[in-house]
Amino acid sequence: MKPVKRIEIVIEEIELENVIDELDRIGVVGYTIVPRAGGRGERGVRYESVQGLGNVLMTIACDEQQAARVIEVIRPILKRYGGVCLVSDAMWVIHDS
Amino acid sequence: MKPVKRIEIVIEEIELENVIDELDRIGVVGYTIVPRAGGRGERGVRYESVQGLGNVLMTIACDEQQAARVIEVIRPILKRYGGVCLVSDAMWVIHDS
Amino acid sequence: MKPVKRIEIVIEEIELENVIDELDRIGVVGYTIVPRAGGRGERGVRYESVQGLGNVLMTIACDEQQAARVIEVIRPILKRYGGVCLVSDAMWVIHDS
Amino acid sequence: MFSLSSMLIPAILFFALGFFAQLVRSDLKFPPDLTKALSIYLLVGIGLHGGMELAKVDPAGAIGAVVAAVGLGLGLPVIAYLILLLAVRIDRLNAAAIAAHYGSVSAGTFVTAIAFLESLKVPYESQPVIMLAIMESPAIIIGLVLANMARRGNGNGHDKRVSRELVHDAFTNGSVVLLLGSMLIGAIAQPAGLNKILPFYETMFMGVLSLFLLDMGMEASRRIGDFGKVGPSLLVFGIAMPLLGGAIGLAVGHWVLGFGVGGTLLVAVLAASASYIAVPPAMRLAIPEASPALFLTLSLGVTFPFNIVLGIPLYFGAAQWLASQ
Amino acid sequence: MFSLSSMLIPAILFFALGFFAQLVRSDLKFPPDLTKALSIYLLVGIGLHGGMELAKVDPAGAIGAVVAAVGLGLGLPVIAYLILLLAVRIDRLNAAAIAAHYGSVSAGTFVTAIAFLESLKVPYESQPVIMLAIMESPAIIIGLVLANMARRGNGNGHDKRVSRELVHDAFTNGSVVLLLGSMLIGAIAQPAGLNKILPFYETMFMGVLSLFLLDMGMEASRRIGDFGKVGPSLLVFGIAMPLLGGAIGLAVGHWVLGFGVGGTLLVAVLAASASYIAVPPAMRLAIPEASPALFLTLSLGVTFPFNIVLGIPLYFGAAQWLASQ
Amino acid sequence: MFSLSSMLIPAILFFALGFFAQLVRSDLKFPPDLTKALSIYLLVGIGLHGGMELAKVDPAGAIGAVVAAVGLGLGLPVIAYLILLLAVRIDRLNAAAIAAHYGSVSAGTFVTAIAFLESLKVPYESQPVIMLAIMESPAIIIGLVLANMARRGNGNGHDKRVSRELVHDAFTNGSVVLLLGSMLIGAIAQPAGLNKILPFYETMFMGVLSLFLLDMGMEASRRIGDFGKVGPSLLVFGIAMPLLGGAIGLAVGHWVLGFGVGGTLLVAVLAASASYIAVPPAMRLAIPEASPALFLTLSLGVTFPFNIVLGIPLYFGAAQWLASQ
Ligand SMILES: Nc1ncnc2c1ncn2[C@@H]1O[C@H](COP(=O)(O)O)[C@@H](O)[C@H]1O
Ligand SMILES: Nc1ncnc2c1ncn2[C@@H]1O[C@H](COP(=O)(O)O)[C@@H](O)[C@H]1O
Ligand SMILES: Nc1ncnc2c1ncn2[C@@H]1O[C@H](COP(=O)(O)O)[C@@H](O)[C@H]1O
Ligand code: NA
Ligand code: NA
Ligand code: NA
Repeated sequence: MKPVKRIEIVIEEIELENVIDELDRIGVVGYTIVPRAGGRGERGVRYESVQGLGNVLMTIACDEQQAARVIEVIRPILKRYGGVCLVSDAMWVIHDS
Repeated sequence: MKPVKRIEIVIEEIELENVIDELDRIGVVGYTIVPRAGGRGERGVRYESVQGLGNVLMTIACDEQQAARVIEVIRPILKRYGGVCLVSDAMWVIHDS
Repeated sequence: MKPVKRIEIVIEEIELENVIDELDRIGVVGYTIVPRAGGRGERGVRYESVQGLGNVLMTIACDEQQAARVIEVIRPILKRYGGVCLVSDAMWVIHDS
Repeated sequence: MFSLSSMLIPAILFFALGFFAQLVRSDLKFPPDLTKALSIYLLVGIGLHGGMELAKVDPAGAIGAVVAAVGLGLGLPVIAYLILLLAVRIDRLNAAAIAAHYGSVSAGTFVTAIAFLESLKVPYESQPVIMLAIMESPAIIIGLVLANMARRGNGNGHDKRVSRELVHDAFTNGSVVLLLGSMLIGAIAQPAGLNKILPFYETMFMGVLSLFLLDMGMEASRRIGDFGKVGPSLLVFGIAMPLLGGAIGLAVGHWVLGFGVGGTLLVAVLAASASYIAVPPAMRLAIPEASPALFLTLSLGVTFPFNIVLGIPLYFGAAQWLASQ
Repeated sequence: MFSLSSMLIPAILFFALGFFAQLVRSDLKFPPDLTKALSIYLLVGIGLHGGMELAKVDPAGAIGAVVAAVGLGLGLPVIAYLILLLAVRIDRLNAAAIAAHYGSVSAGTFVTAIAFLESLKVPYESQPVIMLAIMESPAIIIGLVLANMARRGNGNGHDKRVSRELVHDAFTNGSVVLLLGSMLIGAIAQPAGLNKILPFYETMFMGVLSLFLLDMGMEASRRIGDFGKVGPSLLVFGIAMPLLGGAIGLAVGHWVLGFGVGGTLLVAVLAASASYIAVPPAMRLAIPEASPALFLTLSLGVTFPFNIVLGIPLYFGAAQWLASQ
Repeated sequence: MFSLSSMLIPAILFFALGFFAQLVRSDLKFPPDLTKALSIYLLVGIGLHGGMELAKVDPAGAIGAVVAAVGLGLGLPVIAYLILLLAVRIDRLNAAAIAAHYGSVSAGTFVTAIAFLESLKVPYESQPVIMLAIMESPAIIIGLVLANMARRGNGNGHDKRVSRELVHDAFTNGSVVLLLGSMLIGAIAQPAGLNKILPFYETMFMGVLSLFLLDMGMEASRRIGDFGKVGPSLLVFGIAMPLLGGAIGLAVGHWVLGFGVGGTLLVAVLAASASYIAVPPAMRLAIPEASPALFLTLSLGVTFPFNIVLGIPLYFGAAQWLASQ
């Protein structure tokens, strides 16, 4: 097991492509996506509907350095479009050890 | 970044409206919902099916005081209908700082 | 509230049955499943599509001893098929106390 | 004439296929949203058809059916409750939850009975569709009342709120709104417009039903795993109760409402069938102490397949016999 | 002849049913994937039908319609923007976002107008379908331009990237691709093959539309909760703008394009309707400062139901009056 | 007579539209559940139709087809495996996984071939449908056997369990159950009942297929991004293998089974097509060392579009030539 940062991001569906491009740019490979999430925040209710303006939940496990870079590229997107980013500690069960 | 409590609740779909009403009552605005979840617990398997008795996953990020109030209103619902509520620590990436 | 381990596993849909069998074997009752997740890792992009090769997100709350056993049975599956397993600390809001 | 071959209608065969697929643990699975889509379609289709037929009928003739539906909806759960308490001897709260399911109806069973009648070219009255729409609601209320009686003394703060919510749900749940709404549309829409939508709702109907029953066969089969939890006496109840309900329905259809063989069969099916769509979530909210494994296994895993495969031909034979007296 | 009974077409009645279901807080809910599936079907159906009709027509005759569509798509949002700034007095960014919605079109409204015409057996020209496909795009570009003008000075690093993305989206979004693609298929596919797929796309069409409108009725009704945020002057805009757009469309259809009553109604509906599928995500990306609660409530909660229930018959009456002059 | 215009059948055009939509990166996307729903419908439709046709035929006549299907299902993956090892020179585990895909079949390609024949009004035998159902299974078993041979020595504890699971899956996977089950229903259900469901399963069939192929066009196009990982020699294999398989299928259809042009084309398509529904998850379970990017890109991104657009007309031309000898 290896200590990692667990980054959890809630963004609008339409920004997902953009976020993945940013992750590519800073060399973050792994992420998990849960599509079709709803929610409520400062900008009101977001529910999955015809408009494709629902939420997507993204989870990224990475080391502390990468986490800092992820936060750096996510922050302006959050600022522009809203959403949430939580960072916590976790242990990653490595396959081989 | 700001330290927050990350509350994660698994409840049945049919109780969701009820829980949101309670959150409104205690002034908690933000939450994220992942619908159509399954699971198993003391009350057996819950799977998404015609009966609308599947699970919903709710995540709330809030400060410690609010967390205490959320737990207080959630507890009787969990007691009555089952489900799970986990609380952990996280850092919230604030948009502007 | 009671301190527990929060285990979060990302596996392919087709391995879910297998994992649940293993949990049964070691006596772990409770879990929550979010179906239809996507993601990317060492083995490339996994997206939900006709092939049923999408991801499933499983969350298990349990005590430390059980967690050790869960990790033990999960590790060979992760090794064989890929996926991620993160372990973190959380407080479980017990219904009655 | 009725013969074994009348069981070889596609509706029943597709149900059997789904049941079999799940039994051999095939990975076949309908997306849950498809199930919901098929249900919506079927309810609108039944409603539209019923509304068009009813528009042709003397409205006074429907009043009897309405009264009979309310009567069955209130009476059947009370009968079921007493049997469960006195004969099966389970606790009051589980008894109340299960009883409510048997007071309500299964639209899937109802439509299969229609497919059965049509394959035999037996005509049927139009009033049972109203009864279908009406019988969803009273059983929920009765379930709530029975539960509150059972619970009296050990009061719970939530109850008032839940009660209000449930009475609301009883009258506004999706099935009721779709059925009544599309009956109304079938009755009042201008015929030129209706004719444009009928190819979708009528010509396709039996095909969509076959797909729906394929899925429900899998759902029913999935419940077999819980037979152990349910226990033998409740399993017997799951077959005895539709037989009793069917008999009451036959009597009401034949003598009280004066229907022919077709209409009498449909009333029998309404009385014999148990809800697995509207009532389960309502009872889960109303009586959280009751076990979904019990009420779902009984309504979906026992009574539903029993009615589809054996009940319908049986009630039909009985309705023929009554008519021939 | 037009009379009140022409409002009793199933399309409108199902819309009303959905609206009502949500109003009484029924738990009826369409799975979001069903909504998407229905939209895809309807767009392909419109496109195929339009393509087949267009193949029969002199291609030169379509050029006028194309030009008119581009003109409306560019002109209407500018008019809406000016009204929003000068009369309603909201901020520039929200004004730009809302204006873009009114320059674009609602395929659901368009198809309901066709259902309306068919129930009255009024013939209609085939060119408006191309206009429907074309009018999706220009409004998005105009919205972007207006927003960039409004924002000039307080530049934002993302803008270039977002602009490129949006121009791309404007021409490749799902609705445009489906409409144009299936129009092309309808025009060039061999007739024997087309005849095999028409039972699905034509015979079922009005039935599927009724289901779609049932769902959209619920979506529209769900927006009522945000009327407070929108405020009275914007709500008035949500009704005044389709009236103005409808009048412009009537003029363009009747005088510029020389269409009959049917075609004129369809052009009026194109001009009067506001997008709630392609434009909202585009404007959310382009103008994150604008509030979705405003533009969605206006297009989906006000203008859409207004057009379905009152606008279509009104524009139709006006088109008849114009034709009779 | 065959001409280029026979490629302008809607099935192929819709496939091309989907391919194009994804190529220009349109945001058009089918909900995954819609794809599943369309697959279920198509499999039941093929099965029912096949079962009804087969019921008319001498059952002995089907035995040859069954034997041929098993032979192709066992032989083709071995041929593919040898080519992959000796000519393409990839590792044994990836070779086994890919080979299994080519032993199995693509129902989508099969149905497109039927649409092709029907648009040309060419009749076809009913036995190939049984072959379609049968050929899903043996290839999975062969894939497993090849992998176990490749892996011999570096044994893995899970293997036995996985093997048992896979043999089970090979015979109970959704496609097999749906096809065989609905063939049986088509064969034994009473005709009056079947006639009620045919408007749904037959009249709609080609329309639903067009929607399915629109979606599969997008799926295929999405795989282009992985062409780089696949590399040129495997890409060549993705076209050479269907040509070889098609030739074998033509020979089997024409000489062994004595089919006419239509039936021979269908056997060729069975042999030429590669599975992208049942086999991928089975191979993922069986051979986790193999890369899904390879087998999915080949079957879905190369062979499937090749067959749809070029293969079918080519095999058809060859079948005509054989028949004219
Ligand atoms: N406090 C919170 N806890 C959990 N999720 C939140 C919270 N605040 C916002 N969200 C999620 O982030 C989305 C956008 O938030 P906002 O930009 O604040 O409107 C919401 O739709 C929620 O899904
Ligand atoms: N130990 C656990 N870990 C994760 N989820 C659980 C656990 N126990 C229960 N759940 C979830 O909570 C739901 C209700 O649990 P219960 O009330 O114990 O039947 C289950 O369906 C699961 O989704
Ligand atoms: N660093 C990561 N963070 C979050 N999820 C990951 C990560 N790496 C892999 N995953 C998830 O695990 C799945 C399988 O990963 P892999 O076996 O590395 O291809 C991926 O499809 C992702 O959903
Ligand atoms: Na009943
Ligand atoms: Na407009
Ligand atoms: Na093959």
